[in-house]
Amino acid sequence: MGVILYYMNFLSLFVLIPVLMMLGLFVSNSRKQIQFITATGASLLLILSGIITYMYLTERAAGNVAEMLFTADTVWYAPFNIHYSVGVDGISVAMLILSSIIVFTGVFASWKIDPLPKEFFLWYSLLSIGVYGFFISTDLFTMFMYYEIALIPMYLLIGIWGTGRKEYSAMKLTLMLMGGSALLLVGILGIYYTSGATSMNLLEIAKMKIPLTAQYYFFPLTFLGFGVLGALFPFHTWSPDGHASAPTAVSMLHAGVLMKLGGYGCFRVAMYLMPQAAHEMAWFFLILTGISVVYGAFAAIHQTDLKYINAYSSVSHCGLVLFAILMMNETAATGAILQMLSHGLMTALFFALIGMIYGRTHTRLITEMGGLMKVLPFLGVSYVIAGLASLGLPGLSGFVAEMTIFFGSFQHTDTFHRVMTIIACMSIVITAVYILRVVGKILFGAIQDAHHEHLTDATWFERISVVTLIIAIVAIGSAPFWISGMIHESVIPVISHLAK
Amino acid sequence: MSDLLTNLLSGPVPIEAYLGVSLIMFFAGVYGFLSRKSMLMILISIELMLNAADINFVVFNRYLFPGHLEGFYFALFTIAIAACETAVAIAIIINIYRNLTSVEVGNLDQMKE
Amino acid sequence: MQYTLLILVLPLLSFIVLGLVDSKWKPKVAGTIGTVVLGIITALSYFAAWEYFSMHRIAGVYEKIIPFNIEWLRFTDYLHINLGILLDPISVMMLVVITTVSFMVNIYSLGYMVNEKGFERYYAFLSLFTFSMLGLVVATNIFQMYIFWELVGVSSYLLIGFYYTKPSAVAAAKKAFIVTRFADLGFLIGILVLSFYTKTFDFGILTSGDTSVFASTVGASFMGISVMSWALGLIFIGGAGKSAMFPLQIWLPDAMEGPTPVSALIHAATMVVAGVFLVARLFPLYVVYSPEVLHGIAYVGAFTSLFAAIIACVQTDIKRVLAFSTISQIGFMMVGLGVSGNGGHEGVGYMASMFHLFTHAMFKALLFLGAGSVIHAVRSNEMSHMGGLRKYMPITNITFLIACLAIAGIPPFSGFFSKDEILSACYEFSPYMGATMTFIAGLTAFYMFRLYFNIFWGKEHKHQHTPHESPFAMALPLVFLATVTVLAGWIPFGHFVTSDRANYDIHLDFTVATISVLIAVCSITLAIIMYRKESKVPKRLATTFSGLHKAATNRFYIDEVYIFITKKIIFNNISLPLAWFDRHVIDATMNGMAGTTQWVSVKIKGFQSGQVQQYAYVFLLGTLIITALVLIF
Amino acid sequence: MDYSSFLQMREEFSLLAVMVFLLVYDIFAGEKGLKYFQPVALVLLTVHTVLNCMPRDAFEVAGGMYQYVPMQTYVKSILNIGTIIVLLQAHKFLNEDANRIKRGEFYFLTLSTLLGMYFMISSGNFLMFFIGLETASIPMATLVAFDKYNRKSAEAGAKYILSAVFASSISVFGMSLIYGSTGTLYFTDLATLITGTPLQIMAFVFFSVGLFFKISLVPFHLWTPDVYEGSQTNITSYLSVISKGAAVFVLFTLLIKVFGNLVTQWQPILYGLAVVSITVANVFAIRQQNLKRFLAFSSISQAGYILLAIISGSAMGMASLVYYVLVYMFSNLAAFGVLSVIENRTGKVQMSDYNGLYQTNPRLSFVMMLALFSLAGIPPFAGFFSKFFVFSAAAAQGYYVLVFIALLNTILSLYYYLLVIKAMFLNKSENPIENIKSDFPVRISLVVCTLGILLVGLFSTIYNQIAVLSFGM
Repeated sequence: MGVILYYMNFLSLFVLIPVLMMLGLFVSNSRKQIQFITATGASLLLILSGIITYMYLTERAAGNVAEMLFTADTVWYAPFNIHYSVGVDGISVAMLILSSIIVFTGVFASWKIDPLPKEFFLWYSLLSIGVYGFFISTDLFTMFMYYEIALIPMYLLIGIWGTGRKEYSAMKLTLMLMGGSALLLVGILGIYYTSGATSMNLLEIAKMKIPLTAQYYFFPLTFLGFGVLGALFPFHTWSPDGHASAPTAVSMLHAGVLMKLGGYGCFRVAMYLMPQAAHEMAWFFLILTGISVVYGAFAAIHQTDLKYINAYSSVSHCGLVLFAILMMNETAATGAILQMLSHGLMTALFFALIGMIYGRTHTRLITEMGGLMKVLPFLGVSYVIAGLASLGLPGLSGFVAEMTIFFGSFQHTDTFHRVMTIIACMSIVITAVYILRVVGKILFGAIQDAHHEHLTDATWFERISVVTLIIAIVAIGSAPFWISGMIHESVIPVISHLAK
Repeated sequence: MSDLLTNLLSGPVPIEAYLGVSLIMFFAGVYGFLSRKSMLMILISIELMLNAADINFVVFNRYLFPGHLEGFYFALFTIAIAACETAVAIAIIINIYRNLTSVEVGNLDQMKE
Repeated sequence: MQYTLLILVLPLLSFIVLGLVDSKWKPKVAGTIGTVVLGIITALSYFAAWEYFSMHRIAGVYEKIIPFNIEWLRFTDYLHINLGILLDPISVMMLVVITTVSFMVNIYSLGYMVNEKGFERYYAFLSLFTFSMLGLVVATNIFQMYIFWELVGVSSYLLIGFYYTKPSAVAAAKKAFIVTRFADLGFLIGILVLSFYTKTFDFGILTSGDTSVFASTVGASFMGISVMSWALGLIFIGGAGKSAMFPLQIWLPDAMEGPTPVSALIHAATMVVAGVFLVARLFPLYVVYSPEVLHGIAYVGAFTSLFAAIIACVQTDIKRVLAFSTISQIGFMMVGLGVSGNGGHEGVGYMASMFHLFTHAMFKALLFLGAGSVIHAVRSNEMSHMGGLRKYMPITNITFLIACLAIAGIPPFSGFFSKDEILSACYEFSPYMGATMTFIAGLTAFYMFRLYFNIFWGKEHKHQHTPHESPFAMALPLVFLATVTVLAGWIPFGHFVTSDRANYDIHLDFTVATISVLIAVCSITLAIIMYRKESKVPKRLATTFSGLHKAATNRFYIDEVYIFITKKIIFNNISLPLAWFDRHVIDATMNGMAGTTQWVSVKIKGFQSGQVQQYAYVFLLGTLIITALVLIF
Repeated sequence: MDYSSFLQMREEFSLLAVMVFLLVYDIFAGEKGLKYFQPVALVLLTVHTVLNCMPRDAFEVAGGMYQYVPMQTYVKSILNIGTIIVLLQAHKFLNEDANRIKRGEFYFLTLSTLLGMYFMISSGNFLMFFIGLETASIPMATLVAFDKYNRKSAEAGAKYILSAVFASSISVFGMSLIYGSTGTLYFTDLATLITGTPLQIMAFVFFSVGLFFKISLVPFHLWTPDVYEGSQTNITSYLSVISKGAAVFVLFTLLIKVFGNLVTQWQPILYGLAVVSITVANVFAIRQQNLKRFLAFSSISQAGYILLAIISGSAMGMASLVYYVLVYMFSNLAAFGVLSVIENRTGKVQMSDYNGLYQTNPRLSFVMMLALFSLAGIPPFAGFFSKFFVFSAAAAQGYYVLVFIALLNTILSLYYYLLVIKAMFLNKSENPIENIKSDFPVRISLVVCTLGILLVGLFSTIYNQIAVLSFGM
């Protein structure tokens, strides 16, 4: 392992730890062992993300102004100029924190997963490999590879451990995301070959100038490719079905982190590498994302399944991410990253809670629940907090992110962009409508079903999961300056590249 | 009419005539392959196709590149290979007959779609 | 004055502590903690007020003091959100009002809520509310105000929905939140527009009178209206939402589903005047850059006031009467601001509005607490279940009467002074406005005494338990607030709070005063005739004006309009079709692609016929087609 | 004439030696000795593979009839390994009572086809090529019809031999026209003599369909599913991997070496064929219930992907192609290996039979899943890398639209691969296949395949080695 680290840099620990987890799981044979391995691994990852953050901030404070820190580069496939190159900036660090928190909480949320716990966590670890790898990569190939690695475990995770129309949803999700990755691959190949770069490294390609005509072809492809994962209208329909059917931890990880790969990729790859086309074509995608934002929110109002509500809400919130990056200014982009972080956390919290509630009531239909606050006070209160975060209550993360986006977007000098911003703002009211509707229906009022009288509140592992997420949400929401500063500083190079 | 006939009979045969024959043979073979019901007939049709190619080789060699022997040799090898093919094919057809008591190609339809 | 930070921090801590321990402590302990904390910050506020107002004025005006200001979040180089404390006359006055009422309500709740489940939760929420409201009024910048604005909204939501098992309470909470949220959208967009042009959130810079800040707004307009009007108009929508101005007033009457002390604190004294405070805070901008919006505010205020007063005359739920009365009185304050100019005598409306805010907070809180006391005694909100209670509840009776007199504008109670100033400002603005407001003042007197007599006089209702006076914890705040109500009128308010922070001597306009007092007295007399003893007059009036009566009872069907818009239009005609569209068009397209492929797959299976001759045929055809294509092209 | 230069054809001679030895062994060894027939054969083959795995410098034998370039060593090694894996998987089948007596023949026939492919790969003359081609395909027909008493097998054999001969007739006819228009059959001479006259173009098309048939591109693929279904599973896997792999390599070399001047003609042809092959095969595949037919269509579409590498016509394309064949071999043989284990034991090949396989046979399902994911091009399995490189090679030449179409098709292919995975992992079955304890050789083969799938992509050395040589093509 030392040798590997020597070649691959300690950032690769983010990938290695899940790999070791997988190996450990392979040989484990009791639930105790499985739990031990996964909990240890997830905790290590969480600690590691803390260390990375600390190191990153110290390094920056020490005056290191490189665009990416802790970079390492090993030639992998020399003929194609494919390198295994890693590196992080503030954005990736933020995403790593997010991933670690959610992987950690996901483990606890599926503490008693049944059946086949071993297989579940094997796939779960593979999924997290994809996620982590994507965020530490700076090479287009490895990014794409990790992106796809993250896709495929979804099929089995949903298909085997899911609920409802799981087979249909799993297939749909996998195929649609695969479609996205098809667009993406053409885009990536196009970027690489037309740029004339001698490396697939993002930073190297960014130095080259891709011909404008090529940008016109490959920008939309790349953006759409990532956009599918970011639930861009009209390619979002995998999200409601997929999330509704997925098991708790998978919904959490998928909505919480995987969908962020889309936004991150759009920003890091599509826009960063093809700034001219981004400028020319932003209006079109702005309209699409604007539709996502409002449409998702409206569609959520009418759902009755908790997970569907949350899935549509994710469409709306993730639409906001893409919306913000298309504004192409520092503030909006910072907001977008914050929104990824914030949405990741709160949607994970939502899905965790929904999973826990479902595990008790065996229904997710809001019409069949009511008055749960009385019997499940912990889960109830947590749900309210998640809801408030989602509708943008100050002090919780959603507010910080959304406001940064709105204010950033509104700084755009073009009236069209400002009008779009105002339209996007409307989503916050609609969000309030559906969140409160749900909270009112399921938590408040009288208990609907006599079986619900004797439900038991959250167990300790569920509490760990929920409390961790809430702490993160509150921390970002009430002290946003440091994380916002960290992100802002890293957004600047990208935006200034876009401005050229 | 009679002049032409005389020319053809007395003068050297033009290469076009050979090629015409080989082409006709080839497509006769193709037609036979597509239209015959018996597998044996189909096999004979294939022989026609291969022999058409052989004629081509020989004729080209004789007329166009008289200094070499490549075409002749190729024809010889093809004949040998055709014999192998026929042998194997006949064996398989016999096997089919054992299984189906028929050598009609239309009966080979157990696997489709 | 760094210690003012404590005023914010203590209630927050109290909220966190009470929220986290939840029901692990005894209810009494939680209540005591909440109340003690409130007591401390009340004292601190008083001290701060004393210290602030006893400072020397510089060039005749009170200075703005910012004892604490940190950067919380940076958007751009010039737009950054600070969290801080801004002390100027109105914020200091608000500190006093909020802490006082909140303290009283905390004490009162010790008695009122003692048997409720979730007592700790209640105190936690109260602390949260107090924290948010205080943060709102001391905000140094408009964005901080927005932050606390939202927090206030959410505490209101939580408190209205305190009885969460009661569907009506849940619905009311939801309604309150969504309606104000909708209004906040206006506020937010207003901030967006304002900050886009002025490049700052800071109140200090915005209201400094420095025109260079607004340089970029000159000539900038959107759809024919100047951007400043847009910005300020939109910001006012936010204020209108919180302050229940027409047509966003619908949430307030329903908000009475919350515990009565909460109604007293949030929905009478403090939160609902946030809109007024907002307009007052940005008053220099309104006056200079968009007087037409300011006038619009006056008209909206006047209409709301009239509208609410009419409805209040026919409501039978005592808390709803008070709610409509609150709306009406806030209308007064809005009118006061709307008709005001800047500085000196011009600015009397501003001063009066703030004065009315102050006095209203006291007497309206008193009214609500009194009503709470009554409800506590008879366990019902309906007037028909009351009557003749004066015998059983003397303290409540007297204090309630004082409050009624104050709101009716009878000298020497505080309401008289503040309302009178508003009226005279209105007359200066336009006689019609003055007359309208005087008429509304008369209506106020009428419905308040209708309320009073229905509760404490009239025919006695048969009670299951004999009503009795409230415990000490509840009576104490009543007495305290009554005292304030009696005395507050004599405060030389113009010395403290004016539009330009300079000194202004209040002088009563006797013509206006006389007229209004006369009208008030007449109205009261009418009320005495109609309601002191059982009489047939009200019923006859109701049948005579049955249309109006019915409309007013049903609050002029505004709620129905909203339900129509939300249920029928948004829910059924936008959301439902969208959800359908999503499933049956977009999703179906995706599924359709898959389905088409399957269909094609089935259709072309004959291609693979199993016939070797056909295979050869296709083979040959393929060869020939390729040859032909290659040779042709 | 110096015959010693013939000895440079080391691979062929070595293989021939093995074959002859096995033939003699089979005939003369007693009942006891025959027990060890298979181990001996496999050991010998392994030795043969190891001995011949190092590339040498390019050379010519027999006046250019036989041309060697280093890359051929890799291709031949891949074929060797593939053959060994197939033979390992066939171990069980050949040990059945009915087949025991035919073992020698099976080996001899298989190795004959392999020898034919060797010659086909190394040929420098159309005569040599043709002989190689036929040596590879005629014994193959007997292999397909190996199971004499099975009607399906007989039918498949007949279909194969008829189609194959038909194809080679056309091909030979094409060769004759090439000869007629140029006067030579040597590749090196042809490269300059082929100038693009219409006759030559027609001749080229006629000739190349013979190879298209072998690679089974649409519309020359129709025999494939039937033959795959009918023949014994191990033979199917041999047919789908080894025979196809050799053919694509030869196609590439011929197109570059001989028909380089016709590049403007053959590129659009391959373009069209690639699109049609991938799409049609995928559309057919989604409906297949018989897993052997299913894999047949899958292999047709895989062949279409390989065409992308050929179209690029570059050194990168060459390397990608060889790499693709390697990865494809591991993946497909893993899939077929599992298939054959189950079919040999239970006779079940329908997809519905596989329902709930994971419950009873987790390892087999796991290997199958890896294989399918690799075929579908999912990282971190080798299939992802090979697909990426093929696409990359095509994209480097500007074929973005083609890459895009191919990629859209990967969605479709993922769909049907997932169907199998769904059957194994998701579906429940009342009557699942019982737990199968596969025998040792099969296990080795599956482990080798699994390792190949897992490691060939992650360790770049293999590709880099191939790439180094591809510049010499």
